[in-house]
Amino acid sequence: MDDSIAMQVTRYRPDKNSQPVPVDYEVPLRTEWTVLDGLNHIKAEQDETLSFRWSCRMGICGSCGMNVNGEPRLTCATFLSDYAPGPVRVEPLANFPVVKDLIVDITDFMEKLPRVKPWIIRDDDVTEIDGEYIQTPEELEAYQQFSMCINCMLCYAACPVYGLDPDFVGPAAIALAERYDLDSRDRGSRERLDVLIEKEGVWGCTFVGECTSVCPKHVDPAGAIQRYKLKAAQESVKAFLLPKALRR
Amino acid sequence: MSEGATTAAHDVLLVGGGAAGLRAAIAIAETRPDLDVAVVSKVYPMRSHTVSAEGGAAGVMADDDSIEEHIYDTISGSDWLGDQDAIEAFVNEAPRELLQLEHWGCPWSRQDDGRIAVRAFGGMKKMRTWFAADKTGFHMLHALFQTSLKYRAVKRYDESFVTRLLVDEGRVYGVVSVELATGRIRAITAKAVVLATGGCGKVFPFTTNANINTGDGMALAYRAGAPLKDMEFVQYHPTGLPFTGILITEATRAEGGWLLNKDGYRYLQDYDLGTPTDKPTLRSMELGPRDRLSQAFVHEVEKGRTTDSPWGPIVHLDLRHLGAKLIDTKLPMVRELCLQYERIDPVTDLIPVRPVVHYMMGGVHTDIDGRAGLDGLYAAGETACVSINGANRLGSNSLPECLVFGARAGRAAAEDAAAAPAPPAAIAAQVSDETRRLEHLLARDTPLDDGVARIREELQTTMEDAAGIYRTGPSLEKGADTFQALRERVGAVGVRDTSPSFNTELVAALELENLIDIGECILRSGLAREESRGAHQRTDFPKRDDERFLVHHTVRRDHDGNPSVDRLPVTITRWPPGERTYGR
Amino acid sequence: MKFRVLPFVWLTFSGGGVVAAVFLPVLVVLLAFALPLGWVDPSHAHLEGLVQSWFTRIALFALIVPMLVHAAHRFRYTVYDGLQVKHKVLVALACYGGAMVLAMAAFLVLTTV
Amino acid sequence: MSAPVTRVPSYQRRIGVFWWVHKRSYFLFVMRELSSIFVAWFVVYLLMFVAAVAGGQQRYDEFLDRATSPLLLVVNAVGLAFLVLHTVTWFALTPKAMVLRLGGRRVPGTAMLAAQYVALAVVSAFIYWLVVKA
Repeated sequence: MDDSIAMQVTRYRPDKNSQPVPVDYEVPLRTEWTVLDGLNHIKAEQDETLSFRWSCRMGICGSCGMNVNGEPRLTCATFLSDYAPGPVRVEPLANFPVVKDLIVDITDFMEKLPRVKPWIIRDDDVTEIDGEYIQTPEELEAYQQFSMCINCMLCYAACPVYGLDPDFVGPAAIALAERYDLDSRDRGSRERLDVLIEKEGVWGCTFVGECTSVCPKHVDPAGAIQRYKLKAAQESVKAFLLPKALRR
Repeated sequence: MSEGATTAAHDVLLVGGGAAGLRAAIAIAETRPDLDVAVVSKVYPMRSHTVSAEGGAAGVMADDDSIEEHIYDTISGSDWLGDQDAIEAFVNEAPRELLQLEHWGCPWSRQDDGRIAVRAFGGMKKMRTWFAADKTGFHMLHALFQTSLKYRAVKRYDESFVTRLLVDEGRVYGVVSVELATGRIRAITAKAVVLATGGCGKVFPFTTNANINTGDGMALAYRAGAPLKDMEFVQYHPTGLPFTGILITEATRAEGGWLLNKDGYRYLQDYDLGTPTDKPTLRSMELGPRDRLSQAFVHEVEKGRTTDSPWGPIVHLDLRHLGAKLIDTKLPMVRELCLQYERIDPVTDLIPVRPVVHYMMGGVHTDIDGRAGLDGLYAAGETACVSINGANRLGSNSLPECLVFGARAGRAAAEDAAAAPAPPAAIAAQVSDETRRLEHLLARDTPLDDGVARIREELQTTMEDAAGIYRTGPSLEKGADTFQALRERVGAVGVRDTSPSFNTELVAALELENLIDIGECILRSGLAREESRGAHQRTDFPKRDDERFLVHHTVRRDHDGNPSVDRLPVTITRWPPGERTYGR
Repeated sequence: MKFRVLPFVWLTFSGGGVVAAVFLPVLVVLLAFALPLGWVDPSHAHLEGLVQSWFTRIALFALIVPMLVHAAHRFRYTVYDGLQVKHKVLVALACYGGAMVLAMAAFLVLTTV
Repeated sequence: MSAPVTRVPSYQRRIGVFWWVHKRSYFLFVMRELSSIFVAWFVVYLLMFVAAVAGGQQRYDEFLDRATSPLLLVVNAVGLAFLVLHTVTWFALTPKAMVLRLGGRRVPGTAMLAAQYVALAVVSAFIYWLVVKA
């Protein structure tokens, strides 16, 4: 193995560049080093001004997502040695506006998330808690995979529909809606369906399926979106065919 | 960032968006919907370090368990330095908080009949640790964050870094913050401020803590004149992955994992922690407390019974006998992390581990309702020291601590805010001072041969050498001397990145100021405690000394800017100090 | 429950997708290759009998309409995303309008043969 | 909870018209979507066939004649390839889009996939029998 590897990092400094430009660096290549370690090495030893987000470096906080050789990845869980002999191309996550260097603006997602009501909705109003809601391991398993989303935004970066139509609610938010729908403690699926049945809800999705393939936590947003379409269709047909009294 | 500061005003301001901060926000939104609440966090709330907690959250639930036993375990775990009134309140309220979280959607692992499952944990006499597989913190944080979205009245300032508390005549009136994306300096006034910024693991080189854990809240309070408490007590977690420091949860041992030295020998039996059994025994061997296990590791190194690795000596954690099925259902993340970062599979391979800085028992001195040393100032979570953890925290007590004391601080802050005076004119001057200071930092040229990253690295190594698992008077003195030199360099360092937008170098420079203050407090408190208790082990004073040191140390900044250490009595109600025994 | 037309369009699109996946390949192999190239040789009379049957005609119509909706719906999004044509209303009108014209043509052909 | 809205100055990247040629999965996706053109074409072709058959022996023979022209053969061959792509991808996506439960148990994706191919075989055999044998 070579003892160093080239990293081509896309940089954008709003006070200096009119558009993002690639800059080449050379970093030590060590088996245990991730792309994030490479970036930290650049920041510590070569250029302090390089900006990127990171925190937990164990693949759970969701802040270090970037496009590595064109693929959205968590850089703390992507090893430099997998790209030897290089170069490794590191760019900000696709489909989001770039604030600086490798940092993108995810305000749009933060505004969309509350719209799908990702919290437990009940019809009973419990004020005094005297015990847990019973939930069997099977009922837990039904939504567990959808509860693994770390909001890392890789799925948005992989989704061409979101890139082309920023109104689209998008994969992670819809997967989280599905997470609560599938939760046996929740009664809010109708409310969420009312949001997602709108045209910027699930209908923009053309099932590219890339959101699911890039998800580092094996959540299946593509599946969730398709199931929502089916649910919306079933409910619509029911509403259309059945008299009011028989619905639900 | 030259247009000067913009201003916003709220009733209660929460600094930090992890478990404690969000729990406080929801508590206020629920109990006082008339109040205007805001959360300011330097990362998006779901990135907060709560997300990394793995093993679980303790709360008395099982029929064979009792409040009394959880209290006793916590007190003896703290080596009798925890305040017993606080511990009682904590243990009493933890189950309700955990149930509340269940009602908010936290996917707790379940028994076959659908009731909450509990697991064993280190230093706990009964199985009382609630868990969501081994991603408990992640699930708790996301449940709290998503639930918080329901309360539209709660404002958020995401990715805003708080640089200073606004204080006039002993009362806190808000903060000055930098909005990272734009570099805009913003004064946010509030009638009460709750600090919930988490721990300070980044004071050390090798830590399970995230990059963001730079002791910001502690440093803010300290610089504003509030005392910190129990700062000499830094917890090493016995099982971190070498190189990365990634945490391998204590739940691995609770589920039956063994710690082996290079001879494949369960060495803990040599350190008064009981005798090995095939199935895990509560409060024994691998289920002993973290301080004792980390100390045993150091002795194994001294005896030459550890394995060498490129990152220093290691021992092995053996899960192979647990089988793939148990590992996949109860410890899936451990397997994931090992496969990813060590390229080994715990189902068939031994996991290399070593102790790693994990948790700060000390923090902003508060009372049982989170009141810190200044009017209108509150703290909760790892930032705070109530103290329930004393000289050593038991695993799975920290998550419920965030909930119990987050809610308490939130409610108390809300009451306070309802009656608090409006901010005085004097704070405007502080805002312009702070704005000038930040602008000066940006404009200052950094010495060519120095920089934030270099100083931080030296600071961290100094801390490791001076105040590791074992300390001595001379090691602490030497560290404190080195800090004098480091402080001068911190004062001279500037930033090369001059752009206002997302200036991570500026943030790192400001964090470095926090690290140096906190590091110094740790060293000074450690020097003052001439005994060994819990996580504070002095080889020059190897015994616990209740005569002289059954007290908290508070550390406050004196008029010359130096830390001055004082004593504060420990609250002892019903449980007189006794011997800490495990495995017998 | 809000009434929205999109769920119905999507349902038809999906039905059409199934039909196109299950029924169309064999029809194409037969009508575009096997018959013209003489791999099989059913008599004209047999085929005439087949298409004259009301069963066949109704079945064909029931298969064709969802397939047209399927094609129109899919093509519409391909034009939006693949070609980035931003005149959304125009594209939708052209696609679904085209499908409707073809459906009417199908109706004419199937009722007059 | 709501974040105070502050629009951040940022650089908006543009997506080129040929975004889908740079990545295999995107390219396959666009090809899959373009199968819609050939589905429409084969519907037209099917109608022409029906009209020709109904128009008598002579029009039917003319139809077959035209169908053997190289151009039409090529178009139909390409079309069939796209159609096969449609069938394969459609079947593959069905288990992902639908959760079928039988007796409280989730039907595994492979079973659903297999069932679809069985359906394809049965339908194909039936239509072959209808056109050629019956």
